[in-house]
Amino acid sequence: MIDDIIGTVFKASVAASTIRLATPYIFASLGETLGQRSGVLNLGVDGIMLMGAFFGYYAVLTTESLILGVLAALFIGGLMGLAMAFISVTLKAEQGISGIGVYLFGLGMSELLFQEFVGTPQSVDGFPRISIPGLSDLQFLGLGDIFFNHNLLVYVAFALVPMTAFVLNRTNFGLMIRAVGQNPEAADAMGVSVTRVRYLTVTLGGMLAGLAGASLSIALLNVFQQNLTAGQGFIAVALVYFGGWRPYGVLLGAMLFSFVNALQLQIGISAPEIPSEFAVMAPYVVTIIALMFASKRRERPDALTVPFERG
Amino acid sequence: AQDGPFRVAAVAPSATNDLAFSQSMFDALTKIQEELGEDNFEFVFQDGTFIVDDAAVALRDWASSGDFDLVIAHGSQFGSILEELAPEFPEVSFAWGTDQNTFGLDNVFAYTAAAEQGGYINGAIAAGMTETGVIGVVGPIEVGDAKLYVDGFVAGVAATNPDVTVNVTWIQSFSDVPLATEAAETLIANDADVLTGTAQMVVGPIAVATENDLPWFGTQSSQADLAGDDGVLFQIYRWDVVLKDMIEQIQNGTLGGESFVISLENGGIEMEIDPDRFGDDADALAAFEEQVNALVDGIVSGEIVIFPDEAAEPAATEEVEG
Amino acid sequence: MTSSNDSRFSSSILVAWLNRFLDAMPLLIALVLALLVASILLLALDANPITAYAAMFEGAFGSENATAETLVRAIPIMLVAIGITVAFRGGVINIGGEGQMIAGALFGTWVVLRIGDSFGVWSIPVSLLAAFAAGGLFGGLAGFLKAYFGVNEILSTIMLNQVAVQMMNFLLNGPMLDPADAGVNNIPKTARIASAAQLPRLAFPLGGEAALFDRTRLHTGLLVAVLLAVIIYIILWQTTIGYRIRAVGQNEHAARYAGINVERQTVLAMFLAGGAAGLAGAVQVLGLQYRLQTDGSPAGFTANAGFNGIVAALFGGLNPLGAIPASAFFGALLVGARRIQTELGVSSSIVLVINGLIVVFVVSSQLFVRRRVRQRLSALMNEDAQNTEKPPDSSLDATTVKAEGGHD
Amino acid sequence: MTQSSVGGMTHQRIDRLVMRGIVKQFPGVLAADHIDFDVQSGEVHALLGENGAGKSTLMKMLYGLYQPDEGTIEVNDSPVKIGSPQDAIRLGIGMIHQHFMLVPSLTVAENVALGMRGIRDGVLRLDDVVRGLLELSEQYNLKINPHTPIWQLAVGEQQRVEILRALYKGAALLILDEPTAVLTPQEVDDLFRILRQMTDDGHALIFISHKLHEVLAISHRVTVLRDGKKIDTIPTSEATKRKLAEMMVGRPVVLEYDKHPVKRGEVRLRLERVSALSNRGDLGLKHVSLELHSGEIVGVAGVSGNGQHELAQVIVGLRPLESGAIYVDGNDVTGKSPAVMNRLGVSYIPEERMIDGVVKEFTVAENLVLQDHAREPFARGGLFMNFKAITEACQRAIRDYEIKTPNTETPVKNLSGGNIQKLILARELSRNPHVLIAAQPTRGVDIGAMEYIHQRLLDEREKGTAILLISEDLDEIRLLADRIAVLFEGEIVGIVDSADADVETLGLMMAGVREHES
Ligand SMILES: Nc1ncnc2c1ncn2[C@@H]1O[C@H](COP(=O)(O)OP(=O)(O)OP(=O)(O)O)[C@@H](O)[C@H]1O
Ligand SMILES: Nc1ncnc2c1ncn2[C@@H]1O[C@H](COP(=O)(O)OP(=O)(O)OP(=O)(O)O)[C@@H](O)[C@H]1O
Ligand SMILES: [Mg+2]
Ligand SMILES: [Mg+2]
Repeated sequence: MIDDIIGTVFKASVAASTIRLATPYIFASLGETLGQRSGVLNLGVDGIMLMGAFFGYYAVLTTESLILGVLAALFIGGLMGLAMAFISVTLKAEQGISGIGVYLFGLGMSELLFQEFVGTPQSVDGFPRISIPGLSDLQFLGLGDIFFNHNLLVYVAFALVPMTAFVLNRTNFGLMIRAVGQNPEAADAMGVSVTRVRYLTVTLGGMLAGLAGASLSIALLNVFQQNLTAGQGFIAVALVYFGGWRPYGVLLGAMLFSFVNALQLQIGISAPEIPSEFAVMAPYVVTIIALMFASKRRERPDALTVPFERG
Repeated sequence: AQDGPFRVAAVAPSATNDLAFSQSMFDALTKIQEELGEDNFEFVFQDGTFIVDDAAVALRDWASSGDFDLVIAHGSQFGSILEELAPEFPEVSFAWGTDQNTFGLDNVFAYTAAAEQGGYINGAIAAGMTETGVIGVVGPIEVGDAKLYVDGFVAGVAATNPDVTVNVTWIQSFSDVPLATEAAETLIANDADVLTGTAQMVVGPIAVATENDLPWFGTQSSQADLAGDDGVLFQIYRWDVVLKDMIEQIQNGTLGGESFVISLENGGIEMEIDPDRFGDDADALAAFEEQVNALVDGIVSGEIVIFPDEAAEPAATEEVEG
Repeated sequence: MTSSNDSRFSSSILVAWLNRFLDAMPLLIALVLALLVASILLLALDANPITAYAAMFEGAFGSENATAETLVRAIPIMLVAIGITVAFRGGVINIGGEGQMIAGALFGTWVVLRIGDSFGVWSIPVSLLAAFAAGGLFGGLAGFLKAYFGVNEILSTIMLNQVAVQMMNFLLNGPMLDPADAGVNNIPKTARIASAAQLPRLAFPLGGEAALFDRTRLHTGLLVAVLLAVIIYIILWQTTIGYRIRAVGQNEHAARYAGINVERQTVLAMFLAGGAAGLAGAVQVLGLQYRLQTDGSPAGFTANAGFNGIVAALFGGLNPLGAIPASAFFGALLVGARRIQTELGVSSSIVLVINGLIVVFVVSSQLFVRRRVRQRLSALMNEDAQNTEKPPDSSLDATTVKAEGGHD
Repeated sequence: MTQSSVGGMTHQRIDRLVMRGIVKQFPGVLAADHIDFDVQSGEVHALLGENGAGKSTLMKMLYGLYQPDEGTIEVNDSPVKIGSPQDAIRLGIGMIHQHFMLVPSLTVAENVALGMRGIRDGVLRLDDVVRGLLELSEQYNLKINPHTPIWQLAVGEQQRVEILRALYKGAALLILDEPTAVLTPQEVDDLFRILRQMTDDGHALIFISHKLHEVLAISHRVTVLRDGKKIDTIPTSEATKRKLAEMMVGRPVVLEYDKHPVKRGEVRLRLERVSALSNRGDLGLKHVSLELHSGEIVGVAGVSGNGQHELAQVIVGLRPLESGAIYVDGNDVTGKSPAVMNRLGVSYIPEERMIDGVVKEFTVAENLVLQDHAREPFARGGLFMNFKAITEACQRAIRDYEIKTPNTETPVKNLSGGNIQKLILARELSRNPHVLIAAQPTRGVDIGAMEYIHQRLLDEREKGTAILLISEDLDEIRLLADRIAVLFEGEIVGIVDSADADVETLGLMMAGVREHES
């Protein structure tokens, strides 16, 4: 049994599923990272993902245009992000709680719309797998299947990691985000509009959450069903803490979580004698344990969840 | 509520169009209404009560209203509610499934499906279709008719071709589509070239099957539309068969105490061949129907014993007084 | 409230209640707004909002039974919310109510099945205590991870929720599976608990044989919740334990200097929160279902009480006593909204939508509550900036408490 | 005529800025009551006043952080609206805040670049910012490394960053809100040198301070505020310490205390070669040995960030020792928890009043029993709070320590700085400490409160308490201490009798020069 497990760890297909599973988390967690680095905790990610998933799905279902699908998801995600920003920045509502409200709303609303406009589940022609010429059929260690045989959104998600890191660390916008999250009073005194920055990050975060949902409904699963995300949005928030508010840390967390998940699916086949309940439990346990012993170097924004008031 | 139309109220955990468990009951009630006519048969249906408490509220509400001749709790997780509720409303007739425990109450009907039968047939045919010799199954939690179906499927495969491996992944959820989907992907990565599964999260695996052009076998409801031309065979629950029996009994003043099983024998289980599968190749279709019917007859006649080594099995086909 | 101590004058108490009522105004307005927005949605689904809300009210309070169901649904929310107030006061955000409910239900049920009716009436308190301990340990674990390993509690509680569910699926499908059911239907459920261990139904005699809530599912779990609320209230504001928890929650530096063991308070706060949730889980079994059964999802058993409890706690002004009406309100909402589906044929998910809208609107209204409080505060500052010896306005803290809205 | 600055941006030079009839009402406080104020190019205009007099508020209105309820502002005789700090910066107004406005995790250069117009969008280009900074630090010889993150800088250095940033952004008018509170005498001289250089360049400066001798030294004109009202504006030439002090407080004030000689008793607190890490992870305290006798006040002088913080925390048990040992009344308390230290009679007046001293949301009464909440008579059986006893004790404290509060149930956050300090004093002294660690006990409180606190400390000394007075205010230390220990980079460079300690020597020691060398 043990050697079954050892063997499966290095199975190419496990690596490939890891990458697929990680994709929605990467989108959502990167978005959440932006918001939190500017001081806003959005617990409503899952609700926004669900709305993004449905809008993307419905757009593709009706227009058969993937572009429109993505745009629809970005749009609704941005809209809900904007709402979240208004609630937590302008109305200064308790962020943990209002997030739960947004989640419940998204959960119900996406299902409601689905029932109204679609009804019975139908699959859509989502993003096809793009085999990168030359690379995708790379046999060595199955690298081809692992890295070069996914749909477009998967590549986009991974490309977004360095991009987000760059924006945060190397641009003026990023500088403002970090300042606003660390010491809003100072940023304000230097003529940076705390409100504007937070609106931007939270809205952007919403758009990415919407995209995360779409990556499920029109790229990875190509269907929609009630509560399609099955709580992935909450994991995404947790992964931001895991990643220490750093894009690469978030990537690490998403990959670890997804790897263990892919592994447990494989082990369920290779070593069926292990109770599947424990297999399914594994990713969650491993994530906690990993964080227990992870370095405590964190970029925790001092002003996280604290509304800004001048003077 | 003797005179006037026969009135039924039912709760079901997921959506009426989930292509699975809940839909099977909704379709049955709709069918009965079509047969008996709107003015002889009415029903209210509350779906999406995956929260047990919601179902409890609805059931008690209906029971206490006294407006209904039959109150149905469609979902084995509702058993404990009924167990408490029924004794308080002896004048109301209740039915629940899938289970066969009437709690020894004479106003409770229980119903279940011999899911292993369709499972066996699907398995037998799947075994003949696989080239890699590996078949993949995505299951929710190893319980109820899901377990029966999978056990039957495995038996069907074994009986047809012992060399074929059946990999079963229980994802521990009835609704986690992303996980079910990745489970299907993993099964394929482990050489499965035929797929089946049960519960409402199979919409994910079905999409995987169609994407990879692998044959898909279904259960509970017809998934023909979703499966495109990769759908093969679907075990379909026809609860209307047992419901009609219950209605008859109730009208004769018997409010419960009996436990029903839908099966191939009583026509409560039907096998539907995916129409798109053979396109207009009438011969192939005919041959395939031949094959299926042979299996059906075998089971009905008792020539085929699904669980040979377990004489008692499947318990679900016996009648037990709780 | 902080020191609502004997030597207080009724006059200021009166003022306090008046103020508390006025402070609630924005909350009510927010409610109305939320329902207005929902009406737009209903209209879009060509359902008449008036009928809808009428049905909703009907469903929640229309009959003796409806009202009872409302309360029944409120009980677990109440228990969780009461616990959450402690967590928030201690500066921990507990998203783990779901998992803690399950942990409590599992152990509570296990104990009660073990002891059967050998303990007679005592089997109820015994298993409730067991549930409290289990939920407490499960919550305390998150507190421990935060205090000693710096693992953020939002992360750990979210993760632990999943762990609890899988634990339940495993136990109910194996070790704890109803022996009578094993191999028959394979339904993952425990055996039925002894009748001695079942929480009695609750009915209020109206004289004669008539009794209110007779023939409903309302059970004495409600009393358990009320009792817990009082106990927690006393712990928080009358004992040194609560003082320490609140001190750490508000300012751990000052607390640390004062010689308070900060880590211990964090664990303790999470233990109490988890314990209350665990109690909620057990009460569901002992008072309602009489056996633990799973459909594999957390919500299937917890009915989202773990989440709604958080919101109810805030609506209750992070005050255990306030959590009671707040939870009742949610019970009414959830039970009532069901009717909209059956009577107007709108998809059942409308319940979630309305639920979400109300949460968002009410939380947002806190800003205006705060404003009101600050104004009254500074009015007070002027009024007696000179005079230091004056009966204090005991509503002050009550309202600032609301205003602070539980920042960690 | 325009004046260009290294920041690369040019501003209309501010020849004259006038505030007329400014009114600002805060809930509960009239912070500015029809105030007229003006400042000219080339002058330093000092703004004096007790805490809460309204100095910062007035300046925040000038910098666009608050909006006046009434009144007008004119720059070079044309009315302007300053709706936000952006507007102020655009007008060439810069402000160095009482509480520095820097982002700890960002580098010096990043802090300067933050919010700059011109490079508001796009990729960070810090090169020219760095260049500009270096030029400026050249010009005013202010040593600074643009690439150091702020959290690694001592307070003095952070202030330099603030000044450089203002200069870089081309401030023609610079507001300095209590800039000297955290500097050594030498650093103050340095600052003054820079300020003079700036006025020579035609900058207009507004200088806020509590320290009268500084005001007399640097300013051309002085305006005194009290309770939001302007008392008067006078040329500095006509001002004296005593006159200014009385204008501020509105009554005659003591400027020296009669300090009775007290015979120093047995050793109460002993530190043996104590070392401890700082938050930055390096050794913040290096082999510090110190003896504290009953009945004496030992002052600890030094530039902030040289180990004072660590010293206090180590003694009260908030910070673990790397090596060494601590004894209280002879018994070894090395590595004991704050709880134990409390019980052994060690009291602490923390530097960061709001962070370490009180729980803001708690009431006055609750804060008074922070340590003893679980002891008789405040708790019955250590479990149930006895609010009767607590309230009584609180009312006594309010009376004895002249704490201004509406009642015992007021959340402390609504008390004034000085009154919060008095509350802490009441709490710590009422515990009859053997050892009292007083860190910056009078920082940011006004002369009235200061007098009071000083007198209390002297009384404690006469009662035989051993007092460690950690302060960055040399005057205060020389006024109260019997002996003065000077901390530099975590080491005690020397201990001198305050009798024969003059500002220069101390100043040099604070800069690291050992006494025998000087
Ligand atoms: N944020 C606030 N909201 C309402 N009132 C406040 C606020 N801050 C301070 N006050 C009130 O304003 C008054 C003056 O505050 P401040 O801290 O300036 O006092 P102060 O003048 O410094 O007194 P002291 O000289 O004792 O320090 C205090 O009585 C306080 O109650
Ligand atoms: N944001 C605010 N809300 C309410 N009151 C305030 C606020 N800011 C200042 N105050 C009050 O306004 C008055 C003036 O405060 P300000 O900070 O201007 O005093 P100050 O002269 O700067 O005192 P210090 O010397 O302590 O800085 C004080 O009573 C203060 O408490
Ligand atoms: Mg088809
Ligand atoms: Mg000030």
